[in-house]
Amino acid sequence: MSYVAIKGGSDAIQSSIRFFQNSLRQGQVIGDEELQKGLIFSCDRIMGEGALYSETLAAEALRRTGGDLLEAAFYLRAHRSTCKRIGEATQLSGSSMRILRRISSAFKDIEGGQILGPSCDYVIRLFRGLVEEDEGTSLSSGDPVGAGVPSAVDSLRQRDQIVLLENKEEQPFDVSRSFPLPPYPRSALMQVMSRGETGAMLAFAYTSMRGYGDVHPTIGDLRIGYMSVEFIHPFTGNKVKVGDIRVTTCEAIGSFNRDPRDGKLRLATGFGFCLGFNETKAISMSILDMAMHHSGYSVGGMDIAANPEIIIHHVDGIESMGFTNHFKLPHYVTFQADLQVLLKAKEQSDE
Amino acid sequence: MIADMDLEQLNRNNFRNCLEALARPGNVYQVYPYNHSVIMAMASMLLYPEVTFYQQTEGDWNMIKAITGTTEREAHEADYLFLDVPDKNILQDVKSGNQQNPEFSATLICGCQNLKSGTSVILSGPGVNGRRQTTLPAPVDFLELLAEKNRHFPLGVDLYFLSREHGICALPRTTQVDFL
Amino acid sequence: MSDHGFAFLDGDAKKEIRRALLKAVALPGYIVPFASREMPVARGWGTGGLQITLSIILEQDVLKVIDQGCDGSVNAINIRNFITSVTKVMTTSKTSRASIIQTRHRIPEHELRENQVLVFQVPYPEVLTTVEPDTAQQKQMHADGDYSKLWVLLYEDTSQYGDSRISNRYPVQVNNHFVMDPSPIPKYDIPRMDNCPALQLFGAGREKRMYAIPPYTTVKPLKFDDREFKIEVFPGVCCERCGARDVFFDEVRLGSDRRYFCSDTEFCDKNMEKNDAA
Amino acid sequence: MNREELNFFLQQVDSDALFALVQKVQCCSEVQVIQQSTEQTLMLPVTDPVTQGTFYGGEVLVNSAIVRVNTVEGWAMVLDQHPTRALHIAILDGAYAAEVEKEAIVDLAGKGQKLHGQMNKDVDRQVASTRVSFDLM
Repeated sequence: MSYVAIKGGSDAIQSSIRFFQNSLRQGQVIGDEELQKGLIFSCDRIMGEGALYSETLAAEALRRTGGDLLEAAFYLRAHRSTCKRIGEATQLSGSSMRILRRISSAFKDIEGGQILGPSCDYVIRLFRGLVEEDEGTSLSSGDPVGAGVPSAVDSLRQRDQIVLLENKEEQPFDVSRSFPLPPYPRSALMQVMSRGETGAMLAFAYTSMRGYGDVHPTIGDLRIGYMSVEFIHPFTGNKVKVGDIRVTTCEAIGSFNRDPRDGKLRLATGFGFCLGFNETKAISMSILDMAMHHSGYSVGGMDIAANPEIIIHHVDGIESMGFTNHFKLPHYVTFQADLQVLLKAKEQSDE
Repeated sequence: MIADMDLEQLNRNNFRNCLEALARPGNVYQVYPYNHSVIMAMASMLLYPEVTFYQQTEGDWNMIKAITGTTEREAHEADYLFLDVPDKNILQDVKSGNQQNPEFSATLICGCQNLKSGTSVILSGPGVNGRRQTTLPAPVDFLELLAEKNRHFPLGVDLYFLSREHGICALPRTTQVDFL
Repeated sequence: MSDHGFAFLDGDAKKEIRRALLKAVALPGYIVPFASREMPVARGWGTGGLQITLSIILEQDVLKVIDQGCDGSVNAINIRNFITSVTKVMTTSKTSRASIIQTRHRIPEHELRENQVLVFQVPYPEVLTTVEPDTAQQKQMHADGDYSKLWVLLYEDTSQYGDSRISNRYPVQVNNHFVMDPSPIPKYDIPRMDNCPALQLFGAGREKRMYAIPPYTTVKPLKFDDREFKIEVFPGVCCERCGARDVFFDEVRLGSDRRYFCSDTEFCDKNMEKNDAA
Repeated sequence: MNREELNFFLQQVDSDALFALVQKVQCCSEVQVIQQSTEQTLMLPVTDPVTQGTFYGGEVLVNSAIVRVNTVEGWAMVLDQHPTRALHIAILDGAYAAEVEKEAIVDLAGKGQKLHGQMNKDVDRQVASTRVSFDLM
């Protein structure tokens, strides 16, 4: 009897996988280039949440999953486990970004300028045309932007108006090698969030914006662009550029509070970073960072977003998706036990 | 005068005047009639499927129901009440909201001959620059009952007077009415 | 041009918004829930203001749209373009010429007059949100006139910092009754709401709420009797462009260099014209 | 062009041109593969402006290879999954150091540099066109 069940199951599984793959067959002809360039934001979400930058694998994952972004990110996460980690690239910093888009909501004009870049912010979301487009608008030329534009928050920093939190870590924590215990190191939280699922981060950040917590952020500096990945040439000992990757960074500015260092009043800031172009995620991360690392300003309130315990365990999409879907696994045994308890209780209480 | 306008155009023009009237109690604005009736025009502008109404007036109410999809109700349940004359008995019955949801209250649209004669009053409150002397086309006892209904702000009813000469003037619940 | 009707929204959507608007005017400062529709711009980008404007606008209106006091800001341009594309109404940057002014975060410097409507875009309609996030509780507190949590916040800030830390969205009491959120305008603009000849309407699309201040209505900031309500001041600052003083300024920082310009760009332009004429 | 620039600019040229030059190098010198092209990841440390500390923002997939050209080691690391390209660039890196076909290598990398520059220029022009100009002065 049990033999039959296993065999039946394994046939069914094979057929199910084949059925799944067959149903995505039309997608297999979509080329890498089309996916990487035409579905850039899908690829970027996959790479960001998969915590692995590879456009080739992102495209392949999209094809294999029929565009299920979390499932695709899962492929990238899993692939990481098969690769040797050769080391660290040289430090990436926001100011070294070659900018495609850079805006600040804090100041009207800023050093380096407000650069709208490629953005859907001002698209009127209608299938039918509404706003008449200017005919033949040629691209006006302006001063090139390039790299080395300081963050718009730096001018506040120079005036000593920003809280600089103490850096308590000599080495950044790496959650992919060991998971931290509370109190969670800041770098671990930042790493978990930069790998976090966009929707989860957005939802938690939104609770804080909407009243469960009190972060009312101003976007100090939001930018998308390219950063150079560099490594040390093993035979010359000099820096070598490996390639350019797309990234998003966001610095949010919050309310002011007493700086623990000297008791002076300064503004709080939060930082967001993610692989690929994903402004929603970078903004959400900067808000969560601010909520967790600067004590609340409100009277009362239930600060979900300010609780590192909540954030560190609940923003990873690969984990939450996996667990949510695990409920599809057989729970015959546990449910049978539940029923037994119910029957017993009924006997007692329904007398 | 707007001639031959489509219904939505009629509604938006009438709404704007209605909004102005409510925002500036005592001021008279114009309403463009629908099917020769200003009451019908107000009904067409105000009613839609999610609200209810009561009426005690002449007019093709079946047509209004057909074009707006609105349900007719008893006076004490209705959101909008259309009356030929200010009627104290009906005013007595209408809902005036509750403390949490003061907007769950009735709005009365009362017909009248004109807006120039009637009870002399002084208006004050939001929308009135200081105090304003005017006349209201309703008897004193009606206005006294209205004041009673509006005594416990934010509870209360809002009211429009509509004249046969196509004039509209409003008394939101915030308006203080003193008799001369 | 589109095949959408005048002002984009369908007739019943407008009627629903108009119902809420009339209630809002009759209940100054009270936030009226309404069935906020999806607009083709994102939530949080002015969809509440947009729905109000589209529900009141007429062909003969003259529209002005500003963001942070500026007619030329990208968001203002985008919203203005959308409204004109669905209504074909005339637009202006001149405050005095506009019949409807949709705004985000500022009240124009030029004094408003009767027969003007100021439409505010509102992110947080509920003034109690910072102290009580639960909607049912908030409603009860408004019903009871219980603003004690706001007073506690004000008291704590005052005792610690000498004044409230609320920089914008400063709570105001309307018509001596409801306390409301004036939208994220600076404190500078708060006294200008009081007894204003124009009708002020507030729309929060994402939160599905709207509210209003009728003309000539008292609007007072929440404050202790023995404390002065302090608006933003810019001592010694004048606009680098038009020379104006004692208005609300935009600060522009380029490196360590700080410059100030009128936040209301039309007001600034008008001053320039005056300067030229003189 | 110095040796460190080869790695990036040679990634910009097409694989046929790269292969042709590699064959040329193999004709006249001894090429030995020390480490086949392998898939590896690099951690990406990111500067945290809030603390001036560092955190990891993810990893990047690279392919790297080590070769010996005559007696000189060559190495390359390319972005993403391109094993052959990594091997070829490693050979050219070694050849450059071993003074084999140096001129042709520099020439090819120069082409890559030009291609990359052209691409950047197009993008930069579009970016510059989205700068918001404030009529302030």
